[in-house]
Amino acid sequence: MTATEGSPERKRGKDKKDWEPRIVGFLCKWCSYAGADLAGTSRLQYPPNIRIVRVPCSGRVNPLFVLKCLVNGIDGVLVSGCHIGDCHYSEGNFYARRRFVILKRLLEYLGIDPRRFQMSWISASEGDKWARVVKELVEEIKQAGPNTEFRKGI
Amino acid sequence: MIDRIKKKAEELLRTKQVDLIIGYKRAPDGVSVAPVFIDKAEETKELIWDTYCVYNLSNYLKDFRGRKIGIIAKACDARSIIVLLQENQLKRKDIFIIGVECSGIVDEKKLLSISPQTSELGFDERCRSCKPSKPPIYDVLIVQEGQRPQAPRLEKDPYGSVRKSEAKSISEKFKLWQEEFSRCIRCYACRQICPLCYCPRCVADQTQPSWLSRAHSFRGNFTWNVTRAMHLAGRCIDCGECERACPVGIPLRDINKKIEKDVKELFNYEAGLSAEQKALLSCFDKNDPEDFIR
Amino acid sequence: MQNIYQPYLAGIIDIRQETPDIKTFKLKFRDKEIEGSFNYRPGQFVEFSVFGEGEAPFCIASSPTRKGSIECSVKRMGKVSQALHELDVGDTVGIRGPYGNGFPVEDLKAKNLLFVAGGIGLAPLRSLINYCLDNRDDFKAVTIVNGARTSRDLVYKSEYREWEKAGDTKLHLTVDCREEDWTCMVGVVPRILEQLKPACRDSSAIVCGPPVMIRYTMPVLLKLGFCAPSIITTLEMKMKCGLGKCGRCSIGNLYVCKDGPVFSLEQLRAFQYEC
Amino acid sequence: MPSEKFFVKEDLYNKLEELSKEFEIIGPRELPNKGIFYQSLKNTRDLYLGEGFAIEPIKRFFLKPSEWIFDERFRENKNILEGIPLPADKRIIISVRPCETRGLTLLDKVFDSDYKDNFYINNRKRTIIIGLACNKPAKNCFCTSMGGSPIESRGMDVLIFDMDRGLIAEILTDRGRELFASIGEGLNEGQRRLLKEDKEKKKDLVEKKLSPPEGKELDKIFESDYWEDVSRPCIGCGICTYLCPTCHCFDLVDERRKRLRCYDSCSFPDFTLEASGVNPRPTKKERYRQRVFHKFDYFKKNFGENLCVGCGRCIRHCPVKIDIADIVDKVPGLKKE
Repeated sequence: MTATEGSPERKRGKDKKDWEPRIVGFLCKWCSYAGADLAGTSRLQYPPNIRIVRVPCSGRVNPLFVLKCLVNGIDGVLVSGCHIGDCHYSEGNFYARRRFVILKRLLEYLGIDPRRFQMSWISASEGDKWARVVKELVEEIKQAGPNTEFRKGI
Repeated sequence: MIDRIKKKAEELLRTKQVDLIIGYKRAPDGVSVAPVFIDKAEETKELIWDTYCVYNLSNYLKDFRGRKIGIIAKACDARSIIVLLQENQLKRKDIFIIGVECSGIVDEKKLLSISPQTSELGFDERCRSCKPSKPPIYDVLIVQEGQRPQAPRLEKDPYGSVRKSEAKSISEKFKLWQEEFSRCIRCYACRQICPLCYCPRCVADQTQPSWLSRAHSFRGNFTWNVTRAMHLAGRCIDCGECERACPVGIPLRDINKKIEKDVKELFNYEAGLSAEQKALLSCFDKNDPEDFIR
Repeated sequence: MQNIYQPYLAGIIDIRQETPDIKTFKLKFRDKEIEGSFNYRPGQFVEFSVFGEGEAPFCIASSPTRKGSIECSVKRMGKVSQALHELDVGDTVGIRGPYGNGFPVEDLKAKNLLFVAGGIGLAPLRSLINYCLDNRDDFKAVTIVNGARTSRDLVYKSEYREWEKAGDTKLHLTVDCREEDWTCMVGVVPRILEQLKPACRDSSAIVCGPPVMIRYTMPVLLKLGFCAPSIITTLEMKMKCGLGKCGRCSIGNLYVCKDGPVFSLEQLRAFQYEC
Repeated sequence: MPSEKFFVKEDLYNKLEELSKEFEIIGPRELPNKGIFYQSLKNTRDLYLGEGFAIEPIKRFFLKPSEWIFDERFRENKNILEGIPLPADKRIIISVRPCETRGLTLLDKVFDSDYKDNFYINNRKRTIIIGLACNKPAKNCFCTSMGGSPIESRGMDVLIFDMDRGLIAEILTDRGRELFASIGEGLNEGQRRLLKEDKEKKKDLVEKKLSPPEGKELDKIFESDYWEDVSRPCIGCGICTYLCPTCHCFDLVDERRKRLRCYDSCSFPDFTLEASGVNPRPTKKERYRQRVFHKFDYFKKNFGENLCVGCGRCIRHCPVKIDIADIVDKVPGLKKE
């Protein structure tokens, strides 16, 4: 997360008008990543605000990944996996679903804007859905504004 | 009651059914209570039982793996033993549970206040939402004699305070927890006192990679407190030890309660009631809620 | 006032792969002035910074008699040493020090010296060995017993010839198990010492190696007639500040970083240190 | 010679209000249901002047929980280290307990000795300390056994006594004199007598006693099973060390291209865990023994004093009621009179 600290976007972030959200997406390699790939090869347009981290399965995503993104100033986090029933490992996304509903509600309880952490199921054939989800996500996070809550202090 | 506890403990040690009894003794200050570890039958007279016995002694079971242990357990303590059994951290045959009926323990934090009047010490908040007075698991049960003052119950809604906080605005909530977490000194007492935090190496101590900031800043404190709570999701049995141990008064039980409520509402799951049920996050249901997923 | 926790910057000018997991780094201070003023004694150590990863102590393996650069040998182990192994020539690291007491060079003068090293334990001894060889007339006979698990784990191989050639200097190499093409000795260091029976008269033994080697070497040396004050070893412990403040390396009331790392067996006995 | 001044609380609040233009005013503040915390006071009337004790000692304003030591940057193709400018703003910490300032005098021996810690020394220099003598020591206080007392003034610039009818300030340094030049009036004969009586009374207020062992006596039982027994209840948290006014062990860590000096605690296993996996203090026994020995043996050998001021915080806040005073007092083989 530190690599982008000094990037031009960060500097722009200080100027509210030009601020563009930075989003990290944890994508399961079997479905969502392939879906995003399809969106690219089909030349679908979607905002460039998302950085993709490819993971073996949405069940691999640890709540710590999400937390570490948020406290380091990432404006939004997306966890995306296969549709229920399509998991390459049969049940990984079932576990992810349980885990992240708890995290999502907890973060909201502690005062983190619920728009900052989202989940989606996107299959390898849903390039259009991927483009749509990213568009919506960027729009929502733009409304939520920059994640500045954790900037103070060391 | 205490005589029966002593007698049982003495018998267990004498007949070598257990190697060690974990119980309560009077602390050097003469009022409060300290944990005691007894391996000689004649030393069992040190044992005591009263409303100052606040500790969840099952935290110490991990220190004595492989030995036969007798442990004095209140209802909440016994529930954490159930979770430990459920997660294969203990062998049932290795522990002998001396269950004690409990009508509530004192609010120990008040002992710290400037001039403690023993009579004024109320029951701990956690006891007000505790359901059973008898442990759900035991080898021998020591029941109360006669009538004892009972901790007043939260009759209507055990999650009333959680609901109240939920209703606040996002920025209000953030401000509240920012203030609370900013006091955190990262002593990890919440982790160390928790009977269910038994990882040999906590993520907070890992350096390769280093998951959370060591700095005593809001950033690190937030990550730590959320991580701790998440690791107890569906496991916490609300013994309240973390909040009691916290030297700076962070309302950790409130966070635990929030998760407990969600888990109950979403999955109809309650931790620490049966050692046979599967751990919440290592099982699933096809119909788990997913309205939050796009 | 100076910030005592801030290191000097130094560049890596050479990296030598000693064994599969040990590299020797040759460093030159970025600042000429510091290079001139950085004086150290054999046996002292520095706090090595790999920025972004952290700091770890490593002993200086080069001799102060060979100026211009310092050398440290690092075994790939923890967070910092792993990061260090990833670095290339030209990269910048931080150096803080020198810290610690170093070997009692003055006391060793006009004595026979027996160096006993195991594995990377040769690193601090190499500093003293080269120091002795560069001031050859100050010392009497030098005997070096150097052991390693296998011949691949022997460090500073390129210098053995130079050591053997020096006057009145003997080098004994040993590996733990028999190997093909290995012509030197076979056996663990304490056993080899028993066979060699080095003379104890007017001698000091300087021992460094893994804890288990030190534990078994001490009784052998005592049996050979070395007295506790003349057996010198250097200790390892987790250190952070190097200044005797951070509190983790204390043994008894002494700090390994400030009062050590070099102790005689007599001192270690005084504070009930088991070795 | 110290001089004394008499004034009422109202005068003090007004004076602090005036001083807050020039100084940062830090003092204890009571947070409902949480306890007492030292904070930077925006409203000087929040200042707590009662009998309670702050949870955290003032150590944190001198030895910060995480001190930012330097930044590492990459500029113009070169690595450079950027030092952190030391803060220069002046501070007053008020209503400080005698044990806490005594703790600072012990920390001085560590951080203001051979290798001088500029961060600590700068914080010491820019801070004026106004103490408050204890009217009612807590039941776990044992300062008198550790060479302190409820009226101990070492390390302070001014020490305030809370008398029934007002406050009497004992001015101890020139800095203090300057500060209190325009407040209150000198003492009359009666007040002087009252102060003397008060001091006499307060000296004996502390009930808890222990006889600290001499270094050699502890040496003898280094290997004793006693340490195993007493450390058994210990849960290995950092409360006792983090809340101690004298514990000063730290760690140096790199985070986000910054180097930080953070509190660390001898009760954590990772404190001494080496990269090789060896841990010289592998169990609670060694770790707890280290704490006791560092306080009552090693420090005494190195600096001539116990590294303990008897504030009782580690006892008061220990989640399992480990009582270091009781443990040291009951060390086996100690001769009792």
